[in-house]
Amino acid sequence: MSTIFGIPAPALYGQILIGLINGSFYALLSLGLAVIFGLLRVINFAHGAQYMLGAFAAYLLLNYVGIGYWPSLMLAPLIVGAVAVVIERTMLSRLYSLDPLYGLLLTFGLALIFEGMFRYWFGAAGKPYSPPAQLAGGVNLGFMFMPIYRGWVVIASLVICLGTWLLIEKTRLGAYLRAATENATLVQAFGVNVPRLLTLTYGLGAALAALAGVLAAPIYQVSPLMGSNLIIIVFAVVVVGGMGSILGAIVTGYMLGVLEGLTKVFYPEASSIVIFVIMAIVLLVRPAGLFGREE
Amino acid sequence: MRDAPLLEVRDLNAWYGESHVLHGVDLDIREGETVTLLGRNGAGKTTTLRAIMGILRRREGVIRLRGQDLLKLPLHKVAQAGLGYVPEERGIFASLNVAENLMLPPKVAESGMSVEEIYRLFPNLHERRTSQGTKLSGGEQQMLAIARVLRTGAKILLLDEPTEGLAPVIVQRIGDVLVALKERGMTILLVEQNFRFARKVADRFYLMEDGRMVGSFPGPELDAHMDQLHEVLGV
Amino acid sequence: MEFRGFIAVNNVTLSVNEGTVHALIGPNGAGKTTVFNLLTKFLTPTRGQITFRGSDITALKPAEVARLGLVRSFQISAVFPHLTVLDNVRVALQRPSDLATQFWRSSSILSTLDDRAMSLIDAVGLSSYAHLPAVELSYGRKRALEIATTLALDPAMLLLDEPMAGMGHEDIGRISDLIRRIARNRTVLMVEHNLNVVSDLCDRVTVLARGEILADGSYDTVSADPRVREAYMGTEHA
Amino acid sequence: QQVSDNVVKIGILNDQSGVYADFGGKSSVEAARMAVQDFGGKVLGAPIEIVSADHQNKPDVAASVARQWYDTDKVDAIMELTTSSVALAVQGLSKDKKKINIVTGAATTDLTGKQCSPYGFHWAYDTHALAVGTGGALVENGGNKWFFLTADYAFGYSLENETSKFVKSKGGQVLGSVRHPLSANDFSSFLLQAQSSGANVVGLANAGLDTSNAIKQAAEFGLTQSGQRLAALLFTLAEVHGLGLKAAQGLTLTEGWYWDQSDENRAFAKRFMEKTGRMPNMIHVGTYSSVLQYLKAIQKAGTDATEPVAKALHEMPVEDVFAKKGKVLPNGRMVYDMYLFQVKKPEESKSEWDMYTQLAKVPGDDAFIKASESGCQLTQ
Amino acid sequence: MAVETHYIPAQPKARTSTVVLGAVAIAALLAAPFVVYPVFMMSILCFALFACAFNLLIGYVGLLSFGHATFFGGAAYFTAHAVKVWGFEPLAGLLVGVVGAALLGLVVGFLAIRRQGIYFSMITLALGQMFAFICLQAPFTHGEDGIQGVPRGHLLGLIDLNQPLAMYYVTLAIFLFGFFAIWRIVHSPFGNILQAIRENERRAISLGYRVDRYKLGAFVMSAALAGLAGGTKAIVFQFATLTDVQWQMSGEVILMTLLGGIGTLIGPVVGASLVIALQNYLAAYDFPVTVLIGVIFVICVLIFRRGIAGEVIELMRRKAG
Ligand SMILES: Nc1ncnc2c1ncn2[C@@H]1O[C@H](COP(=O)(O)OP(=O)(O)OP(=O)(O)O)[C@@H](O)[C@H]1O
Ligand SMILES: Nc1ncnc2c1ncn2[C@@H]1O[C@H](COP(=O)(O)OP(=O)(O)OP(=O)(O)O)[C@@H](O)[C@H]1O
Ligand SMILES: [Mg+2]
Ligand SMILES: [Mg+2]
Repeated sequence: MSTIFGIPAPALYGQILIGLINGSFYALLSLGLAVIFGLLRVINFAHGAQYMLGAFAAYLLLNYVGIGYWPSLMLAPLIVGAVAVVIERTMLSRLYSLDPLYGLLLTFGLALIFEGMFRYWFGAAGKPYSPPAQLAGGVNLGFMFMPIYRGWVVIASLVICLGTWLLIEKTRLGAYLRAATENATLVQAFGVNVPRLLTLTYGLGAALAALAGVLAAPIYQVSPLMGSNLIIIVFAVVVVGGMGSILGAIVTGYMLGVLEGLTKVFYPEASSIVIFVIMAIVLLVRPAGLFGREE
Repeated sequence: MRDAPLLEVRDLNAWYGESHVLHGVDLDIREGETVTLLGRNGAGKTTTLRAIMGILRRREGVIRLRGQDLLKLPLHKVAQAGLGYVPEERGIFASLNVAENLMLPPKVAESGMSVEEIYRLFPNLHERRTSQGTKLSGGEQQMLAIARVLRTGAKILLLDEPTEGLAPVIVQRIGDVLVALKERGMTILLVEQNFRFARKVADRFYLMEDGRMVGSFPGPELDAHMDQLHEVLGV
Repeated sequence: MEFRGFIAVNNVTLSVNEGTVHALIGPNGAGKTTVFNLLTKFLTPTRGQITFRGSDITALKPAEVARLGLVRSFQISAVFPHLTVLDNVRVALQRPSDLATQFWRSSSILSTLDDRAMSLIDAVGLSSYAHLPAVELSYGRKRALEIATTLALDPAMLLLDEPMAGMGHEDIGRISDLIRRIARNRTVLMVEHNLNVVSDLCDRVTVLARGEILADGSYDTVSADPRVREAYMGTEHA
Repeated sequence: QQVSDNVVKIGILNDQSGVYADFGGKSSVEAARMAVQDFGGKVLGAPIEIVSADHQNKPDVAASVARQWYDTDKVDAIMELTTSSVALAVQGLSKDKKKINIVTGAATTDLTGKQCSPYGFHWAYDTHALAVGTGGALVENGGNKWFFLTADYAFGYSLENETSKFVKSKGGQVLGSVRHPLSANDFSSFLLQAQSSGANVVGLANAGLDTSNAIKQAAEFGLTQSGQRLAALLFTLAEVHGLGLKAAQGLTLTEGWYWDQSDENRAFAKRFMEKTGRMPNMIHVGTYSSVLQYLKAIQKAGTDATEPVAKALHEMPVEDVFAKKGKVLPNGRMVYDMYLFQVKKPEESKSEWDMYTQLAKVPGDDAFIKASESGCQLTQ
Repeated sequence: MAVETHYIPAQPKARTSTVVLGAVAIAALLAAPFVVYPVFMMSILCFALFACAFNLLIGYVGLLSFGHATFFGGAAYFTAHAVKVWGFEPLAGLLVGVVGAALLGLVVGFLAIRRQGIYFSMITLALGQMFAFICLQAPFTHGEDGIQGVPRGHLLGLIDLNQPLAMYYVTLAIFLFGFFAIWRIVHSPFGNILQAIRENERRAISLGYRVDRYKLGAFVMSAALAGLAGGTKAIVFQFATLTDVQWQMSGEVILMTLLGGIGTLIGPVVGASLVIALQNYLAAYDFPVTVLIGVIFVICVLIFRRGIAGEVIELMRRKAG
């Protein structure tokens, strides 16, 4: 059996594949974060909480309303997106003219509230959620046992990422949004309904987070804390990719997933900070991130 | 109905935060007319434009476009009603390239200039169309800011010092453009320091001082009012 | 100077003699501001050399260039918005008077700079706004403030990027006088589109077009050059 | 006067809102109240009061609450003390202040080892007991080749080290281990390494959400199907319930108490259930027991002064719903029997909380370190 | 990124009232341990100093550091180690903490100040995470147990810090020293230049200021003062643990500063007092602490954007005309 750095090659393939799967979550979450940051200049600290809300929405829909996984995949993002729209209308929209710091602080506060309330209601240990019957089980790939559900996650996230990217980069919408982040008043003075645009964008970003949450529910415990640690990593992903660059967020998400996976093999203790090491190096060498535009 | 003003401003007051800047400004612009606001630095010219556009929200008085009250409209509706604005600080977007900047404002009517026409008018923009908006030279940014509203088909242009920082040839060209636009029936409210330029295009002048209108006269009578200009502008 | 393949300034050889007012004019996008950025090291030249008073400054950092006495103003106004007019000027006065790094002393010692600051502010006609935060000034006055701040450094050489842009007639007169006055024992290199000012003030004019020098000489020689008329002046400035 | 300030105040200090909120949390406070009620509400004629606080897993919050309790609020003893850093900090403080503290929620053996206190007691489990229970007993049950998933901090290491020791002493092998960061979320990579290691037991030397996620994902990757057993080194009923039997089935773990072990236990659990809506785990019942025993000690000493009460606590046997024939070692360690459990399959379970099958009993004397070997200065 | 702060120049007529207010505040602080529980007060003073040090950066240089826990917690470890393991006298131990924090500040600052805005925050966050990782791994920090049982000892061999009152007054003295150091820095010629740099960095460069040195200087000062706070905390509480170096701590200090008022001298003190008081008093209530803190956060951002102190100062300024 061939080995690479003392690790059997098939085991390494397995690890790379796993890294890619985790990367899907990073990509999906950082996508939403990048959309919100890139377009609203708000660092959405509530993103982790919205991801958690998505997972809980799925859990609650199943256990209290009897709605299963597939409809939840649509419904949960809608619900969370609607909540986000309300947040944007009533709170965030007042902060656009200020330093981005305030958006960060507001969403940080909201994250504390959501997480605290859910912990209060549901406890910290988390709730179970099973994958849909169609996706249960796994296949043996020879070098590893691959749960079918994880395969589905990779495919779903790729499709969503691509779709969002096309929506934003290839339509006029993207130009409006980018311009509005710089000078919303002027864009509005050109006749664009900027407030509505921003509301929808925030809703979309949050819905993406919720979607990731539903996808994650069958894999991780549905727990009030599931997003709180993730947010900071995902945020690093966005920064490495280049803040505001949608493509950067996606590519970096997958890439860092793999890198983190490899770290888990070679120096597992450091797997939690490998992303930060990479972020520090990237920012020192390429200040605007891998795909960012220097300003 | 050539006499009913297209844009009518009555007793306009405006504030920046607590400070009261416009004190009862009256202004009429008839359809197809080019009106120039003159005044020293800090007289309130920019503020007048910003208040009309609704960019400055704290204002009182009457602003009517064809009888429709603009004061209550949300900002984007003002633009949709046909007002095009070229801000003093140009407002070029760094995150968009030149072409994207140009294409950014949605069309409000079909009568705007085509992109080819615009590029013919400002060859610099064509040459630099893929570079980042704010990487343009100061003058090129000014051209872009003007070009941007010409595309939209806005019927009334509010131009804040459009010739600032432009080379004399370009100033001359812009003068020609304004004259051409006028012939097409465009209505223009111009703020200008360079009145050698302004006299070429203006049908009427308004004089501002300390947030008030202190005089108004038809374009051809400019020479007759030189004394007043001297006093207000220090020419 | 090359921006991602676009050559903005090419092969410009420009020498400014000490004690003169030198104008740099040319069509928009000719590369005038870029030249300023190169001289003050806000940009690094792809090729070439810059010497100031005999010493090579090509490799220096922007702040170092300024410390040697080569100071610029910006085309798009650059003030410290939330400082008052007086404080804006004082910030500039602080550096040459070594009142900048002391973190253990009270800032009240800065009042020793007030007289000089006020006389500069007065010179640009802003004395009645001295205690207003700079954001609240109208555009033209911000430009005037910027010139006062630049002058406060008492530089050996001043680079003024369109100092008159956005100013009213009265101020143009005032600033012209001021520049004339300070130019008696200093060197000034200015970019300006107002040809009255150029002809009035400048000893020598260099015309830049498409990143290269088109003409060079006194205002009269330059303005007689048909190429300059075509590229820059247009027909009206005869 | 026998009782200081005419009231006996007991402080329950633990994590009520963070990762360990289910582990002990508010239900522990309820358990303490039950003990007071069962004791009769008064001791030596003085009323008994329970106060509680959420230390949010911050040692400095815990320390300042504890100081304030001792200095101004007339609290006589502090109990529960989830998480090691908090327990060590409060025990250190209590030692200085000459006050009694009884730990049920923290695992580190240092509490009765290097950092022991004459007034400090460790009541429920500790890392050693968990290691003996799961490590030792499981080898005897056929799990002889181990691979560890270890949380990358002191608690994880000591669990892994001690467990390895017992695995080896029983003739088992440790094939390897991988250290994962705290709150790792995704364990698939580590599980894959465990899977390819050839071990037949995967030991989870971590806690809380980490353990839950590891177990859930192990099920997903078919670890148990491929013949491996999962052994959670620190896991309790509360968390098994949160995970669900579907994911947790087959898991082995060590706990010091289970509600379905006897009529007495069932009766206690029923009362507890009525108050809190959940079944108790060993931390809850341990807290109940520690409060009860503390009150008994006051009764016996005839005062609530620290020295005599501590002496009584050291001398008295523990005999209640939590511990049978329990005894307290000179280093403060309460010794009682632990049990190795296996989580039932969903189809075996008859009710919501019917989750464990008992595999083995670990006698207290085997489960806990002897006082003389603990490294505690007081015993040398 | 120009933080919307409200720099209020010291007005001559406000001088006397400031002096009076200051005297009252100091008198209150001197009397506090007889009214309020001393350890609680000490905890407030430590965090208040930490928040003030942080505010020096955000409020006066406009740099949002997301890794200030590194200096606070790092110094706590250094001091704890020096006092406990090396047997240093408390003041010397504090010095070790402060110097250590300043050195960390030099390294972090050197790497971070070359970036602006959010990128600056991210680099400080990244380096902070790395430092937290080192603290988790390094043997001398004792992992998640932390360094426990740090002796308070005798200050200069004379004053017994095990006496709560002695410890309190020493802490108060340290706090006042730090607070006035910050006050001095802010209202110094150096502080003026920092302000100018924050307002318009390019312009400051063009005036000949070596901006990076000023920023680095401010960063190191802020780190050293945060270290002073952290070291003091280690001695007061007698332990140093991981909580102090984790990013949540960096977040908390932002909260305190924001709550009190960014860019006001007294703001961080007010904010820190409030947060610490909430954490301590709410500990005993059923309601989850984090939710309440979240609510306060939201309210502050939406309504009291200047922070509590900032709003009060603004109110007084308006009254004064
Ligand atoms: N953002 C602001 N905040 C407060 N006051 C302002 C602000 N902008 C302008 N002002 C004040 O409003 C008055 C009018 O300014 P305005 O910009 O309208 O003048 P202007 O006539 O356009 O002058 P310029 O020719 O210099 O552009 C001035 O006194 C100015 O100081
Ligand atoms: N940072 C940059 N990146 C790319 N292109 C640039 C950059 N800065 C300037 N340019 C381009 O270089 C050319 C010269 O610009 P410059 O600003 O020097 O012109 P200028 O002579 O000052 O013109 P104006 O009179 O309009 O201010 C312009 O075409 C501009 O688009
Ligand atoms: Mg203006
Ligand atoms: Mg220029």
